[in-house]
Amino acid sequence: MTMWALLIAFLAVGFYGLLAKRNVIKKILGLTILDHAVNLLLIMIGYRHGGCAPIRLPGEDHAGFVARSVDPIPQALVLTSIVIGLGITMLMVALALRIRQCYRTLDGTEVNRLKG
Amino acid sequence: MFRVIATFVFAFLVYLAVTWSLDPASVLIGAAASLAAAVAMRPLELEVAPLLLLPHRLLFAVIYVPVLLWYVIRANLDVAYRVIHPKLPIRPGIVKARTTLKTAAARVLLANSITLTPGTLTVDLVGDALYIHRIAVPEKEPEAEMQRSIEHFEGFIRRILE
Amino acid sequence: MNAELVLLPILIPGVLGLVALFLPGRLRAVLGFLGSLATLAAGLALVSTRESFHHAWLVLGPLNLDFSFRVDGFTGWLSALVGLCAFFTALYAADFFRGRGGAPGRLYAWLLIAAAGAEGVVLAGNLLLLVLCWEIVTLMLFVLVITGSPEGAPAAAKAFTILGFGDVALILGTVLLGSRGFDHPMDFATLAANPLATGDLFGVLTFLLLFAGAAAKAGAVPLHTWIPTMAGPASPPVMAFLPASLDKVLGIYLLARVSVSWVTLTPGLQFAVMAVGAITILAGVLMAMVQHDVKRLLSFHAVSQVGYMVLGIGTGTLVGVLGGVFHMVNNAIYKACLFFGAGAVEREAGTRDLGKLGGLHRAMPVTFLCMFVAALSISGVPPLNGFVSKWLVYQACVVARQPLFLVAALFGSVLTLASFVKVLHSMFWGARPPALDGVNEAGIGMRLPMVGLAILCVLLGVFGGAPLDQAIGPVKDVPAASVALAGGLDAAGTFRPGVVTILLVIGVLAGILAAHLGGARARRVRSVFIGGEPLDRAQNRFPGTEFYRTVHEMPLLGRTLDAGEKGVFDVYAIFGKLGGGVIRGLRSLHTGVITDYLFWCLLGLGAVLAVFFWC
Amino acid sequence: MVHLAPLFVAIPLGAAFLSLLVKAVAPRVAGILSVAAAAALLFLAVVALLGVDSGATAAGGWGAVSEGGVVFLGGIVVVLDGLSRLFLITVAVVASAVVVYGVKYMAPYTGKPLYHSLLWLMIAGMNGVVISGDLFNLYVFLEIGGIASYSLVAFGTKGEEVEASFKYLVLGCVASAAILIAIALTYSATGALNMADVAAAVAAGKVPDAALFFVSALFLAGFGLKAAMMPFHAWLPDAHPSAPAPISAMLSGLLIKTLGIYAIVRIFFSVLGVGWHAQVLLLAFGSISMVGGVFLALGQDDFKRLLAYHSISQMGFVFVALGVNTTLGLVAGLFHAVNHALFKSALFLSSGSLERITGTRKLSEMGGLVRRAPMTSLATIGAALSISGIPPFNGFWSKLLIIVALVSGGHHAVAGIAGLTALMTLMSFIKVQRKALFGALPERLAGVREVSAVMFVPVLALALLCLATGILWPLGLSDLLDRAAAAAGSVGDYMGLVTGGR
Amino acid sequence: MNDGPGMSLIVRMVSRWLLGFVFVYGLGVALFGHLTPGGGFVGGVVVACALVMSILAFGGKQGPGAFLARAVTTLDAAGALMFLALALFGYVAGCFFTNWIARGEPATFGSTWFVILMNVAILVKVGAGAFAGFLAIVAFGHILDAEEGRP
Amino acid sequence: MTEWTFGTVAAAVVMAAGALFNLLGCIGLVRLPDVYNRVQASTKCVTLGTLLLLTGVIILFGFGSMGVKALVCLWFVAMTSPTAAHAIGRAAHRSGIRLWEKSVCDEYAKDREGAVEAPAGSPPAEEVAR
Amino acid sequence: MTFLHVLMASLVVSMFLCLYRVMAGPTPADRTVSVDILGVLMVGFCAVLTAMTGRDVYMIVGVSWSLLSFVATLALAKHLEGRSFDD
Ligand code: NA
Ligand code: NA
Repeated sequence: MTMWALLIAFLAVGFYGLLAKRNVIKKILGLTILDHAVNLLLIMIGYRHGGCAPIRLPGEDHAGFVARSVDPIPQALVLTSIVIGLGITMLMVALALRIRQCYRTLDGTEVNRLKG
Repeated sequence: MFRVIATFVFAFLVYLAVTWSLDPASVLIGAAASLAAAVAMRPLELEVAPLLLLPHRLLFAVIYVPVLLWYVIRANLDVAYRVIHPKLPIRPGIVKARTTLKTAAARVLLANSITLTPGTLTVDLVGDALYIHRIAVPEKEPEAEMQRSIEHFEGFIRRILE
Repeated sequence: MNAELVLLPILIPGVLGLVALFLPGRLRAVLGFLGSLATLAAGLALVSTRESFHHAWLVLGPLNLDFSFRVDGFTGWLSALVGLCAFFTALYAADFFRGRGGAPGRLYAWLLIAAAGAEGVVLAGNLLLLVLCWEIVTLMLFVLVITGSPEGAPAAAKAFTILGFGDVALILGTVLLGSRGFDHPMDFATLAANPLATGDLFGVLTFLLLFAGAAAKAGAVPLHTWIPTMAGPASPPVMAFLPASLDKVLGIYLLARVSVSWVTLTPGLQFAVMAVGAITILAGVLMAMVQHDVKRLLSFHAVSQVGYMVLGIGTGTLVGVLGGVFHMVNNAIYKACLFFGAGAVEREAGTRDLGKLGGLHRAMPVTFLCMFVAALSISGVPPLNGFVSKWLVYQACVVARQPLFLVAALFGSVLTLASFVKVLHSMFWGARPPALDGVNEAGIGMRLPMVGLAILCVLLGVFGGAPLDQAIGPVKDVPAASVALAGGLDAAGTFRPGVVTILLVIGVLAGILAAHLGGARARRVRSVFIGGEPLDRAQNRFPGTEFYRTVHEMPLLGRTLDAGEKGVFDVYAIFGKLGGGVIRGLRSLHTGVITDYLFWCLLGLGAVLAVFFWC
Repeated sequence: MVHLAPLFVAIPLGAAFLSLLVKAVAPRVAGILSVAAAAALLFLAVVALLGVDSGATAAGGWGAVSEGGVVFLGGIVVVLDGLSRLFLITVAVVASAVVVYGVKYMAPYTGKPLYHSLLWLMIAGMNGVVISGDLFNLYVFLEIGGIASYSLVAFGTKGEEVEASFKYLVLGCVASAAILIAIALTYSATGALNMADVAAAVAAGKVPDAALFFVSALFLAGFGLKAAMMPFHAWLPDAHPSAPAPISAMLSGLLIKTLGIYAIVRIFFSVLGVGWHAQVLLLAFGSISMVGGVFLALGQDDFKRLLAYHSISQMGFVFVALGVNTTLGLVAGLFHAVNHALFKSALFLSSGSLERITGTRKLSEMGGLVRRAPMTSLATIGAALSISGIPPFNGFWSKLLIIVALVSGGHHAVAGIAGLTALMTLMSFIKVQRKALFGALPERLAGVREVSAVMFVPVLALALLCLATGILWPLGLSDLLDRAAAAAGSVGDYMGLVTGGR
Repeated sequence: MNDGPGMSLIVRMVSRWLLGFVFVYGLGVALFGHLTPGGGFVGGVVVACALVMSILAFGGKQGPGAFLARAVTTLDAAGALMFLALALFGYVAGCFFTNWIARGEPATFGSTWFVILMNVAILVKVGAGAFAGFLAIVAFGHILDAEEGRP
Repeated sequence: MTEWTFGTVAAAVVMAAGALFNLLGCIGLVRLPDVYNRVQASTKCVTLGTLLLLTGVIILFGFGSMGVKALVCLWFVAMTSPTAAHAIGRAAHRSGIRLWEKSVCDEYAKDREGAVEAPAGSPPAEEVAR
Repeated sequence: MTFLHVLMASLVVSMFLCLYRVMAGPTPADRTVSVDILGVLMVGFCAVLTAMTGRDVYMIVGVSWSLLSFVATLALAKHLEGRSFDD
């Protein structure tokens, strides 16, 4: 339950950062937090109380492993999602730096040459 | 050439430690990779590595670890005391000390050893001068006091790396 | 006769037009001439046949598009008329553009394709197919005007926009009409067998959409404004071919089909249609009165004449429908003739401004005569064709017990006559401005179509009953229309063209005789001196436009007409302004700030969730 | 054929990485490589089109181990059916034209290998979305396509381009987050990621209504953003014009369809089912998109921005068609999506040509170009007529079908809005023709000359395709559409297809 | 007092000591990806970290990081292509992405060469990719700038 | 650690000490007045604490797969942590962060005064970090 | 509640103290230090987890983490000095 509350809190903080902060970098941070909230959700879905990591040890029998481990699929999803998030974050930061170069500001509200 | 071999040995040891497998395929790959790494590292001039392959230097290195640990723990207790003391009895400042060590590697090891010892932090190393931030600079002759503690390390480090 | 022959009037100009697109200029003209002639021939070949061609093409849900073309007596004649218009236009254009570097753009190719489209509309047996061909005509009008000259672009845009509105309305109406769950819902047979009742909103809406489509094409008020705008930049052959004649033919043809066979109009709707007709008559003719540019003036008359057709069809009486449809045919003939004439004068005299023209009847006698006949015809002077059809419309008003509309129609007719007196006076009579001294008669290629059309004006007037009998009857699928016309109609009176003609000829002959006897030809010509200096002939002129200055000075009407001239009542301009406001508002919402956009997304997500959970 | 389906992703990926690899050797080779890959992709797509077998295959032999009732992370389930086939051929055709065009257009740019690489990465993402049989791979490919497109929008590295890319990226990430949450919840509710299994679970009523609604809402909003549905559209008019013209063509022509429309069709029609709510939302948001997009387009002087707003409007058509939730509506929507791919990519490419020769994107600074650049103008006119819905171009048919579908579904008001939008689209493109192609040639442009054949031939080909699909579409295209709609519209068929192929 | 390019002598020296081992460590993690956690991705990140460390410590003009920066996109592509080629070779066994090298016993090293090769491919791909990302971010105006631009 | 053998007890003691040092270091991080002192306390205490925790692992599992890995980890931390501390301290000083006002001396600043430094044109560090 | 849980709790407390310093600043250098310390604490956390589960996963995580943390600190320090990363 606490984890779910944390998840909601992450979502809220992420959205807050995304919406309320003018600084582009802070927006990126907000987005990253949002991303992590989603990853957390994925984990929560696959979590089994008292379960172990879904890695098969040498000599472990299959049925026992299945019984013990948490659901591996969400974990795989999270891994992939983290990779994707990493790529996106990298791209975003690169863009933000370039924005600073071009607009001489990191204030998102001033980055509005394209409108109408 | 010797440098490359030494680097290779250390890299290979790390590989074996990490993989902890004596599967021939794995060992072969690891050896190849270590060799590649060693060759690639050649321009970096790892003069330390060949020295550490000499048995007596290695011995001193092994001895140095607990000695350093002892210093570290002792100083740690001192810092811990200052940190939890309600009055925060500190007297910080940056002092300068000179080392008699000649090689850069030895000086760096010294600098890091000093840093690892709580209460002292090597802010910079310029030539033979060490700029050390101390959490509690002694009231009397701070330079000399620092110089003395440095000399303890220097003895070991000289035997390891010079 | 082979059913595939029905396709000939479409395929000939269509294929030749496409071929002509890729030919060099001179060959293109030849192909245009031959192709339109062949189209005319193919159309004429169809006049006495009743065939239909049917090829199932596409069935998708309720959408059913068969290649079904059919010809009956009426559409055969219309097909021939389209061919005739195309032929005369091609002939005229060849001469009109001679010495000017040839026809601009790929005029002949577009002309042929437009003819193919018009033939398709006329011969289609499936409403959707009709719409398809209809759009091709719209497109060709746009292409003809925009490639005609660099100045044509705005006019073409306006025309395409208004016609596009009509087309969209027509498509919507078509789809609504076809959405009633019948087999082959768009086939004429299905539509005629299951007329739509207009008692409910669906019916009214459907009819209004179809009506808007037809009205925009034909140029009924308030969707007429593209025609006068186009009059300036579009060349006379183009004006004569599409806006003046073919577009009316198509629009009114559709309106007749819709309101006669596919939709049963309630009295209220009939009244509305008649009102549109009456308003169109008056607005068009009044606006025409104050024009100085002959092409613009003619284009307002082109609008005005549509009013008669709409009014006639709107009465819902058989005689009215016949009158409206016959007027549509007649209008194509005399209006094309008038535009040809005006174009000839413009080409030879170098101006379209009525104030700068005058006294050309000697220099251009053939043009003058043809325009004279056409002008009398459009003014509804017996025994010309315009009178016959107008007479039928008047009768329809009487039958439908709409005295107000009758008065409007009569008034419009009188004003038309007055207007054309002005035109003829300004162009052909009165003093000739010195700038026009070297003006010659138009070339043979331009005279021939005018003469042909003028002769048709006379023939259709004198033998008015014959075309009605031959051609127009089948529109209502009544086999013996002439029987009806001759007396079977519950008309207030009957019209015997032959008798009237004989009487009129006798009267005219008597008049000419009297004139000769009275020495009316003796006219004194002398110079005028003021203050010792000979007055310039130009200053001494009294152009016809002066007569109608007084119209402007009438308090309410004058101001209204001025406003109309400025485009105050132009739906295109009105909606342009409204749309501009909406656009500015929407654009100001796009602030360029990412946070705002994020808020929109959140709002959108909120709306989505709200619909899912609270609806 | 089905087992070859992974090649639709493999070929673009190979092209993407090879063009980076050849950078060191010979940068020029990247263009040739791209063209070759496009040819291969086109060939493959045609082969796929001719083949009629539909089915699923699991790429990755170590996957799909079922033991003790638990299915382990399987390989990538690849599905080839009528719907994917339709999108694959569309992608291949448009991408081929774009690649050929890009060879010449991108010549002045530096960093061409990077451009080719990102372009092919984007294509790989799109094809991946289309052939992917499970939700998560769909998401992954969505992101691959997305990341490539974000980078491509910023390719010029000028201020405006970076700004556009950043906005696109942020909004795209929010959408991706929504989609990922939805996928997670779907998995949580059904225990499956494979779309066929999800469909089975939903069909069996295993998913509670609330969960289904929530997931549907998130999918709709997320994919709606990717497809530029109106309240979620704001990134598009910035992003699409900012990219180089070939990329604009890809973004507007393909990306919003494969990542947005295809996903919506697949998920709502094949998996979750279009409920009443989704229907209402599609109709409402579609109508807003249609009208709002076209109004905003009317106010533009920048040619590419105008085109971008039209994309929103045209996507609105597709949404309302899907919102009808009948086979006819589905056919109409898919048809319009395909048509839009053809004519909008042609328009964006020609906008690039016009920009290249005139040095401006402002319509008010152009004029009379039909005489200076006849081929480009011809293509522009053709595509413009198509988007304006003038017969016999394909745009007319799809719009007509949409209106028919709306009317037969009883949505008369929406049909009216669609008609109005069609009219305003026409007005907008009349404006384009009047201002840029016809009218008087400004003195500044007196020396303007037609672009090279490499640039106008692909555009012309696309415009001709608009005409050809308009005229010939009963001759096979309608069959293709029917099969696509049948494949998409039947949950049971999809389930059978995939589980049968395992 | 800024002694040469890169960071201070201490940092440079320590980085020098660590670099080679980090590479080997990354490779080890990648190769045993099918037996222990990690695998190509983690190994790749580790390798990228080492390269980033090199750039930070020695600057953009010397050291292995600077050397590889020039080839980073090529390496990235090579890794991806290797992965793709492995997947395509799956057609040898009949299907895309199939393990076409015989499967072996679980939990022994040389049992699934397919996976090991995959992991190596991923290592190269991720290592180069992450490093390229770093370069794109930090060295926007320096290293990669020459590669992009407008006409 | 269910059985209390000598090894486990030793490991427990070492690890407890490690955790304690960690805690103390972090308290120092919070309490001490300027960045240099914080680096002092925290880096050293926390490094030692972590080293002790790793040592505990080595004691617990012996010199096997796990222990060697812990040793590698230990070596890493021992190498990197002081270097990082030095880097931060040096950078802080060079970026112009003053020592605590009650600091007694600053030889480094004295020696660096003559040295050529070009802080002008450097990007505003505050902007990104906040 | 075992002994290792207590250790873990103490580490978590330490982390929160670090987080306080990250938030409170006041100089960028302070935040940098705290981030660095957080990284080292994470390695300690991994050690505890290793002891808890007996799996070598966490040791690999620990090594990788310390490496990452080091690189991050170097980058921050360089940024703090006002130099570009590749200088
Ligand atoms: Na212009
Ligand atoms: Na313009």
